Amino acid sequence: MIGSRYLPLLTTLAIFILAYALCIAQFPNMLSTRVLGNLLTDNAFLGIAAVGMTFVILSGGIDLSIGSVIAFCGVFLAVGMGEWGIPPVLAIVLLLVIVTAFGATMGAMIHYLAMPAFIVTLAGMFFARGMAFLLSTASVPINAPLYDTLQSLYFRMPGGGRLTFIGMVMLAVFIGGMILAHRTRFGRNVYAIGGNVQSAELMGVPVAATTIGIYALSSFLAGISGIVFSIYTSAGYSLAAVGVELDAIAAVVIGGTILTGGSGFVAGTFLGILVMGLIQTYIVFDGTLSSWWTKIVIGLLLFSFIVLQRGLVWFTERRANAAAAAHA
Amino acid sequence: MNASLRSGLLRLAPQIAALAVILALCAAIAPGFFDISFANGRLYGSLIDILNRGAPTALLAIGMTLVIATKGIDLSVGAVMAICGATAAALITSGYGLPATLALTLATGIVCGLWNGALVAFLGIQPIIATLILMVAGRGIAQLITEGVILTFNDQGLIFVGSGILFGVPMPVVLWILIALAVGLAVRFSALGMLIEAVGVNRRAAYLSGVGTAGLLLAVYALSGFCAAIAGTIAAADIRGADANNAGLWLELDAILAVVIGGNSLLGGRFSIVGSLVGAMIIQSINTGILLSGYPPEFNLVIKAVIIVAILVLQSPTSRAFLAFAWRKRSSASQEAAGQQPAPGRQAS
Amino acid sequence: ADMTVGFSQIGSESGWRAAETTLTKQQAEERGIDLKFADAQQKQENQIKAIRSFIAQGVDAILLAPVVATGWDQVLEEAKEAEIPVVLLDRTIDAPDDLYLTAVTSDLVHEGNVAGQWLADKVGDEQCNVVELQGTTGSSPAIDRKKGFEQAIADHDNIKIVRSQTGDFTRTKGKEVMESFLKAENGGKDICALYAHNDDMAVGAIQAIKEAGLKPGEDILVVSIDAVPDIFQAMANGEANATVELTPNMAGPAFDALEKYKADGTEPPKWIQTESKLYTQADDPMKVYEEKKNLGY
Amino acid sequence: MAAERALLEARGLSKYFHGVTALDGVDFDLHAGEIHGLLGENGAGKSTLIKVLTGAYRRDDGRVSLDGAPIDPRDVMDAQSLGIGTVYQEVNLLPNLTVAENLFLGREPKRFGLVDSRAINKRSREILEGYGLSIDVSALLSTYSVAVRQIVAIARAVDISGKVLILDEPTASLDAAEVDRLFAILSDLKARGLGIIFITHFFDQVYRICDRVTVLRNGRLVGSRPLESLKRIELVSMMLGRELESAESGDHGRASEVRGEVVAAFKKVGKKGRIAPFDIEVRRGEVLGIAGLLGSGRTESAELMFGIHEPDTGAIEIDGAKTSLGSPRDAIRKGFGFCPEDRKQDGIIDDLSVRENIALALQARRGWAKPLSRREQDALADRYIEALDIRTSDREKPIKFLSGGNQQKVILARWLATDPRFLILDEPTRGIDVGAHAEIIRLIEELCAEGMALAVISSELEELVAYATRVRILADRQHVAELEGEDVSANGIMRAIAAAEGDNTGEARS
Ligand SMILES: Nc1ncnc2c1ncn2[C@@H]1O[C@H](COP(=O)(O)OP(=O)(O)OP(=O)(O)O)[C@@H](O)[C@H]1O
Ligand SMILES: Nc1ncnc2c1ncn2[C@@H]1O[C@H](COP(=O)(O)OP(=O)(O)OP(=O)(O)O)[C@@H](O)[C@H]1O
Ligand SMILES: [Mg+2]
Ligand SMILES: [Mg+2]
Repeated sequence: MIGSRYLPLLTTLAIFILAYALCIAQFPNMLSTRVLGNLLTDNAFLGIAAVGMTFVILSGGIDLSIGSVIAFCGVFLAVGMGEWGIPPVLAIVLLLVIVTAFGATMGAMIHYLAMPAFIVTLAGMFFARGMAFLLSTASVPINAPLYDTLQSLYFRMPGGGRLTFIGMVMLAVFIGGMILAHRTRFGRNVYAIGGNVQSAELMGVPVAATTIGIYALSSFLAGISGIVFSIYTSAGYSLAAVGVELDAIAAVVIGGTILTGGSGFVAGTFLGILVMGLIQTYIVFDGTLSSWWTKIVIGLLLFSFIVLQRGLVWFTERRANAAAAAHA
Repeated sequence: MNASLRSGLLRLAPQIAALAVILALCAAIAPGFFDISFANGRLYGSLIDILNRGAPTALLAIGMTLVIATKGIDLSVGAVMAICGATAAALITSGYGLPATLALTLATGIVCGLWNGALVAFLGIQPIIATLILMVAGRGIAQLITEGVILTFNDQGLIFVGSGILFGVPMPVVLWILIALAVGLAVRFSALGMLIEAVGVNRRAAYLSGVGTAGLLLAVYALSGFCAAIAGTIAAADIRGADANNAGLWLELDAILAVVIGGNSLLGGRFSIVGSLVGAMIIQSINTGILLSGYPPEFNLVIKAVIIVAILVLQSPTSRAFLAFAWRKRSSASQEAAGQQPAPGRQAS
Repeated sequence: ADMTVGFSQIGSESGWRAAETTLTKQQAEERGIDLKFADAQQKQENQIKAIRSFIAQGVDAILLAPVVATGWDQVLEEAKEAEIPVVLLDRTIDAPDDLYLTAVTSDLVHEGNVAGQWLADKVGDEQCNVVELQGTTGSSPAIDRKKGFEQAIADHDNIKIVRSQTGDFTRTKGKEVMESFLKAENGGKDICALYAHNDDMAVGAIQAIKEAGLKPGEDILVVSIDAVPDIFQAMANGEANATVELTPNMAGPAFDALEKYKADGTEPPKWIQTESKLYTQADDPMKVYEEKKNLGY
Repeated sequence: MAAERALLEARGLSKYFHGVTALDGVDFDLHAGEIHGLLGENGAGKSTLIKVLTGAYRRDDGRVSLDGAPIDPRDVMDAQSLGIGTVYQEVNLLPNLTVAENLFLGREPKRFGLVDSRAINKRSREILEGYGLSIDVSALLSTYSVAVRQIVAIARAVDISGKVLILDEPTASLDAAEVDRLFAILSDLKARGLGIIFITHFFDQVYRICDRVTVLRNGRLVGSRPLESLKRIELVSMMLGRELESAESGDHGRASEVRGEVVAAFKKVGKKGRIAPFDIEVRRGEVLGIAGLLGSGRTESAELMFGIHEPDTGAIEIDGAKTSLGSPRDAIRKGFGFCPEDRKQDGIIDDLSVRENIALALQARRGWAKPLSRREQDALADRYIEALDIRTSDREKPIKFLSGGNQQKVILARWLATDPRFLILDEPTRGIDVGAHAEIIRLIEELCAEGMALAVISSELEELVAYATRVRILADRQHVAELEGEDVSANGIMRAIAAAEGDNTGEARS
């Protein structure tokens, strides 16, 4: 009974381990701390944004604006610290306030105007990237000492892999996200809204405040993700992070969260991120795929993954049913 | 019939008003915007351009409307456009005749749609993810067909189908209007419309009432693929070449936007194809207006976002209710002043 | 030499890039180099991931066609630490030059300059209103090719850019935007020349000009950049006037430099500039077309 | 009693929905320490009244005061913090949360600023034990049956309510034992001085537990009377505004009738994990009653008979010919109909109009290419709105705006419109008022007389006795007995169930 709740999560874990084992069998080099470290560092910004997306999807919504928000953050920081001369810490705080307010505004429109999240955040996606263009169309390097410090912060693991600062930020955000989702009233309310808004309202859940909070959180995390991305690349670029929202959605769904809301885990999203990273690493290690085959193979792997997951869940539930019957 | 036509128009009043306002804005920016002339056997004018350039979005919006009515969404249409454009170009350049090329291209679109439909209807995968798969892989498939290059062709027949002139009207316009009529009539004069709405609102209840839900879902996604195939052919014929990378890029978002601006709910159920088409024209008018305005391109996205938000806010259920309330207040105030009649509902029983 | 080289390509967004990929693979094969190819789908983060994976894999050298100029310091430092030489292809980056072995690129600003120069020579003292089709907003070719062109016409008061919009480097958008230019500029009668940041947009725009009842190449001069085969066909038909070549064979010089470096440690110059050759209708466009046709554009 | 100040006092409450007057100047008083029945026909405005009282709807007019102080709850949270706990009509918990999370949603105990799951689970277990329910509270609510969910909803409301407890048809899915337990708890709360509003269509329950009743009709207050002095027949006519014409007639010589030919026969049909193989024959002009406790497998049997699940054993014969049922569509083509128990999830298409909801099954059977013309649909809708007395302002109203009981009638109409040979009704009278109840029973008898074959699942034994020719008894997902003729009586059924349950004592029932 308890198992069935965690089933998608366990399935994802099982498939990830299996897939990783297969990869190692083909490329022994993939079993190294370097690869593991890279998996964390390279997917840090995506993972952080995906935590926000998890909350949004758990509540039955969707946020298409995060890629654009990430790009906006980079450009804002680069232009802010460079051209306008704002001190780095102040720029970061200012940025987080701006993007959080942006998310809260989207949440308020979704709730009070009863507009679909898909469309509100689509407009938000245009708007945020448009604002990035207005700040600067060219890519702007960031030369702050703070950035150099943060970039040089890492643990060296045996075998040459690095656990970098941004990788650690991602891990921290995931832990924070898990606590927020499972151990706070806000988290419960998110699940409740995702289950059924009307019921949640009749049970006294503050739907307006929670909805606004969810999108504010998503944008806030997209802001953190944008900062991480700017640390990752030491630059701001208005064309950066195009389509990250789709990657984040895919990671969330692979992690076993249901798109209609109400069921899933933040930890699942972490697995989803690892799976997506693994797919990419595998393709690079293989290194023989042409541009188009890369796309097709990513699509096929996504497909087989989802089908495998569904199949396993279905199969296990059937077995559980049959076992219950035999027991009765 | 007349009454339902009137109520339909009334429902679309906000959309039509929005379109009118945007066109008026365009005219303010670009003098002579409303001029239409006839030369070289065809109509010229910015309005014709909007109808013509908006054809791919309009076509996609037709299929998308029905998909969304079933509570689905089809993210793959842009990629399917690329696949079908590439198929058409590849077939025509390797010597197939025009009829065979067209037939195979449309069939390709339908197969893509059926694939999506099968994932949704039989495997129970959520539509957004099911179609995301083809969205990612589809462009790869298209490039596989063109081998990464822009596959140019010079077959006048294919070019005519996609971008020729028929009775002075550009073919894309003819095509989307014809298909919209065909689909609209088919859906409203058969029971399909009602059954699709039933599936969208409550798939399980519809299934238990004997509605062939799986078949309907398949059909609806197939139609979406079919529309994407035509849009892809138009896009390819327009530039006389299949550009697997860029044909229909991000057009799925425009199509979804058109459907929603057209007053359709993303939660499925009630739908209006005419609404979606008006939505598509609104989007194209914004795009054309931006191009005519002469602002630097950095402003494009912000302008688009602001206009879209304005339209959506005005037609959101809440502001509609608010407007209706204000309107009723005014009219009831005037009514009371006129005759002090009690409201009819209160007196009954 | 038995060498494994990782190649992080931006994507396959244009015919030119497809040709570059094809030529790189051909070159590698001819030299017996084992090429690991990674397509980044236009995303810098994917390129960084790919480079990290190459390092983890232990390749002998890395080719990088950077999608954007900034943001490479960290990952290139890791490559340096692992003693893997990196060669930049077709675009340079904002990073200390000890982080890479060499850069094989053309000069984007120079390309725009050549195009502008050609136009200035062509029109002489006549008044000339130019419309510009920009590349993708924010991309470095769009920024630099605009800059170079503007520099070239800066001293010519008779040449003026009257309209400039992005055509996203694509034919479709090139055609659509050109249509609106024609509408806005008195049916095209006020336009003297079109400058497109790449040939694909020019090819789309040429169709728009024809459909508006004007003669591209005569009524409106057309100059663009890249030199893909289709523009030569247009030139042969008299519909385009000039193009500036950006050679897709960046890998040849890169592999040369790498092989020398591996053999005896010869440091190549930091910048190997490719030629930005101007082609006009006088250069027997049909012949060039035939030559280029099969290069995978 | 009259001198005592009311705990909750409402004056002149009104509520309008786009032109429909759901409440029209209703006055209502609730005293501390009383259980107050709220009665009325389907669509009378009972649910609307409590939604207005608890802030789920904003009232359009009127005043409410609690303990003499005016209140205006803006939302349910507000009402909860005032000490008003409510179970709304449709079970409105969240199946995607655990039982314990549902119980404490919005008022979780905290430790170090974080939600204390351990405490929640512990307290939940304690609370539910008070209702005789010892279940795993950390399992998702969706794993439990409707009955369990209803108990959890009641427990939650009781736990929240400091002053007022409101229950809107809480007993619709409960069996006798569970109702007894609920009533014991209500008496207890009453003794502690709570005011309780209780909405139900079961008169027995009203007389068992209520002190006073208030009756609504068409959104208006008919009256408020202490129960001691109120006769049943008076109460009924208060509700209906007329006399109930034909009481449930007891005579229908079922054994004496000639048995019609077999329409469908299910032979050793079963599905592993759902229901043990069973035999059923249904005949023309006959009502097969199906009785059993909650979760005994009645719905599961019906689902096999209608092709919703495919059986993994056995054979099906229709008119003597062997066939299989692959899907509901298949079954409908063969002249079957099935009116499901969970109308919200399986029945109504909530955005579609009453007309479309009625026409749906018929249209689906004809196929999309042969649409019913608008005129035909209108005629069909009008006919059933009239025949079943469906209360709606017009046939184009979306069904979601109808009251619960009227939605049920629309679904029934959907199936009658297909004119099936064999109709399965799963709890057809759940949530239906006395008047409509009598009408539906009469309808079932009529259909039967016209030669339709029916199978009716019901938890109301009197009702089964009234129309069933035979009654099948289920226990623990097995068909254990069949009563016929003389044996069909409430007592007989009860005994049969008890005997069967006694045999199967192994399984603990939640
Ligand atoms: N949200 C709504 N929009 C429009 N009309 C509504 C809405 N809610 C209720 N109504 C109408 O208000 C009237 C009263 O409905 P209500 O649900 O209060 O009835 P009820 O007495 O609870 O009936 P039942 O016994 O069937 O539950 C009905 O005519 C119904 O159609
Ligand atoms: N112990 C249990 N654990 C989980 N689910 C149960 C249990 N007992 C019963 N159920 C639920 O009840 C159903 C069992 O049968 P079914 O619904 O046919 O009962 P029923 O006799 O029709 O009762 P009801 O009147 O509640 O519908 C199953 O579908 C299951 O969801
Ligand atoms: Mg009610
Ligand atoms: Mg049941």
